[in-house]
Amino acid sequence: MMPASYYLFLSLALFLIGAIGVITRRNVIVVLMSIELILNAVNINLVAFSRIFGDVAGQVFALFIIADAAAEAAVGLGIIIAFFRNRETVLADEMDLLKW
Amino acid sequence: MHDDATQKNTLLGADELVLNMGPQHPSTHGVLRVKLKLDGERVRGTECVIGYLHRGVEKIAEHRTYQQFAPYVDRMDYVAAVSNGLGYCEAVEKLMNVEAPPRARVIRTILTELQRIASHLLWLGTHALDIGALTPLFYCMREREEILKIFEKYCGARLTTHAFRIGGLQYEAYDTLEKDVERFCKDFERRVQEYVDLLTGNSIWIGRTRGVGVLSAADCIALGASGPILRASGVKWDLRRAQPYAAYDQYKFEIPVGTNGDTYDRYMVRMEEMRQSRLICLQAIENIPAGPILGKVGKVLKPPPGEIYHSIEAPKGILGYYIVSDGTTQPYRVRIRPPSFVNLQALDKMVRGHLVADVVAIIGTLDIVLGEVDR
Amino acid sequence: MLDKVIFFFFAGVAILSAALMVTRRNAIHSAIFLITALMATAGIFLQLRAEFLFVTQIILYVGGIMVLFIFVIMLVRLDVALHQIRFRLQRLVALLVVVALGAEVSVMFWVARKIPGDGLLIRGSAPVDKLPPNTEALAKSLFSSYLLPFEIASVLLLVAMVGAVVMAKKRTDAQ
Amino acid sequence: MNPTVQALLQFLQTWWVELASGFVIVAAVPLVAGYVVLVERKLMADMQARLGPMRVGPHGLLQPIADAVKLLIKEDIIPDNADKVIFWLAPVVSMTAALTSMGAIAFGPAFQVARDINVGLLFIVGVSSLGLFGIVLGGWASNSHYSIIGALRSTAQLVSYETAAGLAIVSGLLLAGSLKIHAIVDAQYQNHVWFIFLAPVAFFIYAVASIAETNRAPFDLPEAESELVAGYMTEYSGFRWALYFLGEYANMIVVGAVATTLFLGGWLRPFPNVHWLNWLDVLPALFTAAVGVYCARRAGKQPVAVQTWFMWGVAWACFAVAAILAVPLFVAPLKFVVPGLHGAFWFLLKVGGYIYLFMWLRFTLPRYRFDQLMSLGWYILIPLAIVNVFCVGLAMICETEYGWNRWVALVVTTMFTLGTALFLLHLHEKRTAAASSATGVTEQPAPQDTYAG
Repeated sequence: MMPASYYLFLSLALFLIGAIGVITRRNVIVVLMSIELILNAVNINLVAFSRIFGDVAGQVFALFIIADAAAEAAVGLGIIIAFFRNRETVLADEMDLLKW
Repeated sequence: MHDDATQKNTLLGADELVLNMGPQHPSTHGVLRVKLKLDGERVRGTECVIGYLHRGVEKIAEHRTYQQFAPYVDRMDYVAAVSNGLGYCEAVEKLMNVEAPPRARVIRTILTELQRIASHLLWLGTHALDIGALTPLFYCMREREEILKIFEKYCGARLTTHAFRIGGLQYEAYDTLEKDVERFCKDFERRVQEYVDLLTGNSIWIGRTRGVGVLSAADCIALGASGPILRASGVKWDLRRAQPYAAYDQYKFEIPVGTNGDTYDRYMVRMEEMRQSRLICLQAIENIPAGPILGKVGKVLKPPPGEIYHSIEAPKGILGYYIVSDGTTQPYRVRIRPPSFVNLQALDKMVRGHLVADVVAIIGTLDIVLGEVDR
Repeated sequence: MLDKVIFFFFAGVAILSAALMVTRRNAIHSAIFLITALMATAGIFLQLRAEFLFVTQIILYVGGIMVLFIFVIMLVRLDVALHQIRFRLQRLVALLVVVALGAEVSVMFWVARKIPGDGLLIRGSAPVDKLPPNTEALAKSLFSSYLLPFEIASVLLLVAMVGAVVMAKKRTDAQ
Repeated sequence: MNPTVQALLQFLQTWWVELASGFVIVAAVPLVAGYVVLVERKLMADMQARLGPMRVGPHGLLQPIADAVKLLIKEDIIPDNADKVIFWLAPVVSMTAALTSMGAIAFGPAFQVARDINVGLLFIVGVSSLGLFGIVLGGWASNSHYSIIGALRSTAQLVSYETAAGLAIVSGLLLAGSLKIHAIVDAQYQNHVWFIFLAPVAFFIYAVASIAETNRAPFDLPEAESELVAGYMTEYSGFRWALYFLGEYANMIVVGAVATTLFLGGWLRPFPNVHWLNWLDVLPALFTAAVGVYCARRAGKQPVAVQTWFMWGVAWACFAVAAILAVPLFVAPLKFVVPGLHGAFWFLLKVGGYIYLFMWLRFTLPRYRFDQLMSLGWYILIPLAIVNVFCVGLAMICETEYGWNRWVALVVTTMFTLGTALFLLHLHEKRTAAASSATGVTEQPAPQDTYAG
């Protein structure tokens, strides 16, 4: 059976790539996608440990994370559409309404 | 098909979007270009661009003798050529106040009613096809083929028949005409029932046609719409009953009238008209009076100078001929009032507020033929 | 042996497509690469004998959420946002922070590997055949010990649905 | 022999069955989909008082091959500044989705590529829903305004009807108790009844939703809308278009297979448990023999010599299949083959019947308008499906906890579901009546005098 470290390194890599995506990308939709990627990385960890300990709780929790990711994506995209309709832009830099 | 003026075309904030249902389009029944002004999905207004099929028929008439012009008339509403010919011949006869012999008038009535059924069949087939029902088209074509066979036996042509002559008929009725017409009429009743089974009670068909393209009686009159569109809105006006011509006064038939003037009512009116035409044909073939088929009209026609307006009830509506003669063999001016051209005006009022998919159904229910619109 | 081959294949695909997703200019391209990344992670779930999660990932994540993303990308005309300046100071800082974090955590993993016994990285794991059938086990625990979170998750989804609809609704009252 | 080659051989050793049947599926399905297209055209012609394709081969039997060759040769136009990569990718995705989901389908107790995955049915539904990306990306990549509208509409339609189909499957699974394909069919064998009789409403909802899901019949709106011409497929030509087309038909087969497995008793004979009806086993052989006889009789009347040979070939093929189906019945040692072969026959017959229903609807019903289609999906089908899941669950509880007879419980709950269905329809009528009168009113301001303007 595979030692857990393989899965840890994989999820770490995905997490880091997701983090880069969130921080560097200007397009809000790609930021949202990177967040999905981060959530996915977390899922890998959960499932890996649930497999190693033989306890299914990890997979249940992964299921909840997927449900939450769906909710978050729906609301996030709702906001983006509403914002795009008023401001005609999707770039994070131009969303500086609250900046004084 | 191209859309030129899509100003700000983000599908989200899509305001004024002009969609082109261009000349080459599967469901505009010929070369008609409709520019739809859309607000998202709703149609806010239309602009019909016509003239792609303009052949200058009325100008040609000024350089043809009366007999020579008769074949041109068939090419206008190429779906109902026989009734075009009837209108023109009767107008010239009225101009020369000559009366076609009774036998010719009865045969003319039979052929015109058969042509009305054929025209309505073609309308039903294409209209159902536009709304998505694939099968009625082939059933209608099968019936229409029977009628076209009768025409071919009678005058040698199926579509542009040039069946009538000024003053009567050219060809004597071929001997099995009565039997053919009777055979057609007998099984046509069962055929109509097939269409009714397929469409009338069908909830999707009702959903797509009930309340679509509503035209009130007042609007019809204001816009000058005529024929099944007028009758579907509740106005009982049919020239065959109001100003009888040919042999229509000898036969009993009802005029179907709709109530709320939507696409479904126009469908019911036309279906009922087909049944009535069948009854007329049955009554007519019982006794075709003997006698000559051509009135006393010389080879060279020189109608007395003057003008005449004569209109008949073509399948699409009121088809009028206004002929001015200056005593020579060639008419000075022939003005034709085609029903499709006038009915097309109603498109803008009927389409407003509907979805783009309904535009197709509404163009279908108007039953326009571009040959007649553009002349 | 087969597990290793499968794992390295899916891990490679996941990391490669994740990297490509982040770097693409065109949003649709990055969406497609995210889909490949998600499918690869689904493959890894399968390799970890979590079939139900494999199918949920495909149906919900790829079939549901990514459709939403592509829908929005198609609705939001992106030609406006394409010409963006690529490299700016902010990116440099971000890269540095991420690299530092990555190095630190990987060192921690590397050190932890050495701890014998039930240290962070347990060698052994439940053998394959003794594992209960995945879907039944998942369902049992989901509806017995985790019933409350399950209900809360459903409420959360409902709230999200209502919120998304309200926000994305075109202001029709304006006309 | 070094370890990697050895490992590879060992891998091939264990999985050669799956790989072989995988190749068979990838090769056979396009051919079968082609012939489903021919059957559809022939049926449509038959219902429309005409003959359908008769030119290529006897009775048009070679038409699919001719179509395939034509599409291969046809010029492959790619619209300029379209997204080349995605333009190529989209039809491939739509075809792969349909084919991979076929991997898990059991065409008979013996013929299944993925040896019975634990989440069998869910896998099929999940992967076949990926076909949606083929449509979306296709619409986007062809870079024309109408394709995008077509793609958006078909996505909206697929997503909403997938929910209804999913819920209908859930209520079916409640009865079956497991996701494994074999377990579902065995459950129907144990219960001595097909689930279509236990949950008729679920079958109805699934049938309607699956028609919408494969973009067919009254719901074939995205590519049939007159001003969208061919929706997302407008810009595709040649073999790319063929991929989309085959994807749609393969999807139809997949959906038919799911419905058969879950509701129509998979590969079970009509009355599997009734032993005195065992003579029904002869039916498959009889059926194929009859087809063979028909082909043989028609062979003589073919105008061209080569067509006669071809018809004889088809006839002999049918006789061979009939022999394969009939012989093991009587020869003792070959007894083990019978369930596999007959199961496959009955399964394909039921899938064929299901697809016949699809085609029949396509020829008779007109097309829904897009808003009617969506309101039908969201206002009627999905709530009905939810209520149905609730009712089937209730029935199961009554049966196990309170000891009701299963049939009584299910009849009661089906009545309750039908009641809600009528209520939903009533609501829908009121809403459409209100909507149409609303548009009606605004449309007719006082008839202004046109001449005055």
